[in-house]
Amino acid sequence: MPEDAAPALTTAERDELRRQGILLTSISELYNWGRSNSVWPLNFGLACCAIEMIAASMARFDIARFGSEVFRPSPRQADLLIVSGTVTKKMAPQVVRLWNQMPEPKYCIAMGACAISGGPFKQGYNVLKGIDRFIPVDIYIPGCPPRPEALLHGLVELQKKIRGEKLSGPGAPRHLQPDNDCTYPVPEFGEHDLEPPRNPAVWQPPILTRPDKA
Amino acid sequence: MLASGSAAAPFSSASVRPVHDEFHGDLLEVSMGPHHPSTHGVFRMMVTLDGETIVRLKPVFGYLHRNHEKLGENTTYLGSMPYTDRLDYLCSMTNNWAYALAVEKLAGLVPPERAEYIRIILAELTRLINHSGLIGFLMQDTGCSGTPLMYAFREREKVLDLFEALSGSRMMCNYQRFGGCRVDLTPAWVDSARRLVDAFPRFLDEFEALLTGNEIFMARTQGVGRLSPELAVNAGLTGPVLRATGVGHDLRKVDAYGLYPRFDFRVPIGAHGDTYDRYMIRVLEMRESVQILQQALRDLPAGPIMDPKAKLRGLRPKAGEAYGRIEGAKGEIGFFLISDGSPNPYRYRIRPPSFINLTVLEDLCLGHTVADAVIILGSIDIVLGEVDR
Amino acid sequence: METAEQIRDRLLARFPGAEITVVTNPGLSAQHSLLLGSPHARAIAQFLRDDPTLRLDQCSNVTGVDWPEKEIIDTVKVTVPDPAGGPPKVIEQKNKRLTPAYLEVVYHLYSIALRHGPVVIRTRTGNRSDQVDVPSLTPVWRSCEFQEREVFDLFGVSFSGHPDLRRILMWDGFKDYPMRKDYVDPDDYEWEPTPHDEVLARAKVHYPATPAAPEPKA
Amino acid sequence: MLGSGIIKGLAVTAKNLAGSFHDPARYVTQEFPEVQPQLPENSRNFPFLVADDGADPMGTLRCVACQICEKECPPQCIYIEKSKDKKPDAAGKLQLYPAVFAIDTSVCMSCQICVEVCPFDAIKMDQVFAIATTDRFNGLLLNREQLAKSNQYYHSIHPTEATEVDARLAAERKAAEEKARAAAAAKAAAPKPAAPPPPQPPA
Repeated sequence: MPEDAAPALTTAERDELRRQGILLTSISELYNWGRSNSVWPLNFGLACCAIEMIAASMARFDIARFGSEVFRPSPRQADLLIVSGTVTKKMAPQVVRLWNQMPEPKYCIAMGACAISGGPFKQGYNVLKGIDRFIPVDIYIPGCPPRPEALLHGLVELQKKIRGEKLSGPGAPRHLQPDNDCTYPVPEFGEHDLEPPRNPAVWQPPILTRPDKA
Repeated sequence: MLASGSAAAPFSSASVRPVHDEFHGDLLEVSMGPHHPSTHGVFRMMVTLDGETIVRLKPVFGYLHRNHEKLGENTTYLGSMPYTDRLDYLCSMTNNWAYALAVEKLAGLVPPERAEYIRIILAELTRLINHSGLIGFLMQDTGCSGTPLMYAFREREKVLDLFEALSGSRMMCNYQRFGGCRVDLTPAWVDSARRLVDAFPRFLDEFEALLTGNEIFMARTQGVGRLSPELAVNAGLTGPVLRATGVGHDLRKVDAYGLYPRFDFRVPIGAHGDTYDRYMIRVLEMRESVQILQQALRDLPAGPIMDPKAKLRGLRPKAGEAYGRIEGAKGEIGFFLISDGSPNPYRYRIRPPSFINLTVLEDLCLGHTVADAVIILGSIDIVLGEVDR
Repeated sequence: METAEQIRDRLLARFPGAEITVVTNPGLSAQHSLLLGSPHARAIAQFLRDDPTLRLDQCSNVTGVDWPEKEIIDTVKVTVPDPAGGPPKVIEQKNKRLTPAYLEVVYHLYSIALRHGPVVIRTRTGNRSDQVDVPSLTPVWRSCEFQEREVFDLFGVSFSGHPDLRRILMWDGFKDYPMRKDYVDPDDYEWEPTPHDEVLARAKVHYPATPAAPEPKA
Repeated sequence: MLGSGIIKGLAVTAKNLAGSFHDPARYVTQEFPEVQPQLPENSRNFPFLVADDGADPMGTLRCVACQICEKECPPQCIYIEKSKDKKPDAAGKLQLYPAVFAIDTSVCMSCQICVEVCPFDAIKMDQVFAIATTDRFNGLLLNREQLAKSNQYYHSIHPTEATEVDARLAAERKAAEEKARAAAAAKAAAPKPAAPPPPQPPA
């Protein structure tokens, strides 16, 4: 079926058809449906948020309901990097390396304040001010730490994002772009800071529009 | 080859065998971590192996060095309290208490009786979830994937519900204040805590039926990672790791801080100092904690929960210094504060039990295999937030 | 347990010629400490560990403290004779002086065997730049091993006699000593949504020159 | 007997497996997105600003831009700019208001110290947690308009606490009115009109 035939129907109509026993889908929808329901995270905990991540995979919150209970110890088998906790400067090169080792398509969730921006520890000399300075982040989950439910909500948001991806054209995700090489430069330890302190291809400081405080 | 330091310090060298230079070609250096599923976070061990036997092990720290001490010197006394939650993030209540105790020593505040009872209740609940969670993780390390950890987290969620109902947050409670506690217990909370505590021995029985007599578990842990009491004391070990070697040192008895002298409980001590003893000590300690909790919930007095002298903002203790310590779930957690009379501490130092307990990791692991090193590390009970701060 | 003064007297009798001073703690906790001179520090530590009445077998906590130079203004009342021959005047004279700069290492000792403590001992470096050696107490208490490495890493105190003195928390090529009071953070706050104080000052450097933004009118 | 320990352990797991079908104590899974969790009253996540009137939240913020929370916030995630003019508050007294009030939720550590130090009961803790977003800078920096929520909302999430706060505020307001009346009486008695005192946060 051509790819854009299915979107001509509304969701309600499609639900009605499904109820009547007619499964109407497009290749991309089927493909994305399959991918979004088997997102395997990397078994990778950094700090406090990792405990909530473990809690989310335990009986009470049961991340298996979303198809993501298979925490892979090896980055080669993982689809999702949950950066769960503070990324220190000493740890940042390793995180980027793990990200580079993951095969495309891959996604990154920044879980918790520290992973997003350095959070409460952002004033520290050894704390990276957000993992998005080195690798692209798909979903940001604020909270310190986010409740397991918040992580599940983030995962649902990621699934929504995956389902919305196109298979071709300029809007296609990173891994389907022809000139994509999925490696990101790994920062080196410098004498005072990481070299370079950010990856300009991934992160640019936005322009502050607020007037300065007197 | 064995860079194990000076001659004067006692080393448990029984299981160490000398490695001569001509063997160098046979040795293999392996870097375990910082991303390794069994290192309990971002811990890294540089392991030198002869075949599968460890001949050298150097821990590498700092992958979670979040500059707690620098931040503590740049923020007010009150502002450091939520940061202490994030030290040992499984035991925020005991961290809070240790910090509050140090500041109370510095500023001369005395918490009222009810507040002391509340602190004991929360600290013992923390011990329950820490020890049960630790045993779950230890089993994960032995290869018993999932089940015990899942049972432990099932109980942990019940305690976290109590913490959330009281303090508002599951893990990062930020509950203790200098001179007391933030909010009072409601009768409904006390009732649900009592129900939980009364049901907890049943869970412990089940947990023990699952694990204690398990032959595989015994084979994996008995005699593994033996530690002598002399080395344990000299290396500054505290908590269950020290008590497993047969040294009956528990700050709840020794320092008698808070109102612990009023409570009737025993301090379990081990005989062999091996991994199995470290497991058993924790099970027994949980049973004693249940005893303390039952007494505390029974005798909880009425009254205020804050020292009337205490104020929330603008604490400026007199110049001086103080070291306050309590028996946390992992060992002696202490805070050393130097005040120069300003709103921020001049020096804010955390004495992290799991960091110092790692001093002997190499001695414990020498002569064992990599698979054993994983269990030994698990039985020491580290949390990286506290190791690296 | 003996007081700090009693311990000092006993130590002076045992180690004649050692520099031992009692540092009084003015705070409410009244945990006074003993300042040990470097030459005898390790021998004294060994004595404290093995002495049967003290038996300080556990060195619980080791930490560094940075004391940079500080200007202190002492106000002294001086009686000045009047040159005109009148009655002498009492004037307030302000004497500026600099406190010496040094790094300090503080050890908290406890006895597990005798259940007492703490005995606090301190050692000091000569200054903060080139004389940063103090004797390591790791040969006496194994628990100092990692903690002294941490003090070395974060404060730059060099422990002579330490078996494995390397950086422990920061990476090996790191050049600064971040826990010192005069440490300057690396400039990595390029953009903060809610900047304050020094963060704001540092962030401003990175703001693009915005001629388009209208000047706030007074 | 060798192996009896293992069999005993397996019996425990079997008991739990069977129990999970009928025993609610053993079947603990919460079906989160379908069933929202019942959060306890004290539960907290991020701060919000209390507005007395939900219909006009910007006009009735309790916040008077005293900036205490900005100073005390440990991770420094609050940004406040005082207004240039004054607006009457609920008691009719002229007060400053925050022209800009921003909280960076990507930094906030949910410690609720801002709530504790606020002398005006103007900032409280919200319970919303499902705020994952794909946009860091626009999605997580909450401004005044996003932060303001009505007092009714506050009552709906923290009923006990909100009732106490309302009672306390009413008492304070009454005391202030009585004081003002007394002052007015004194002023009427005194010949010289005194300048109105500047608004001070109550100690």
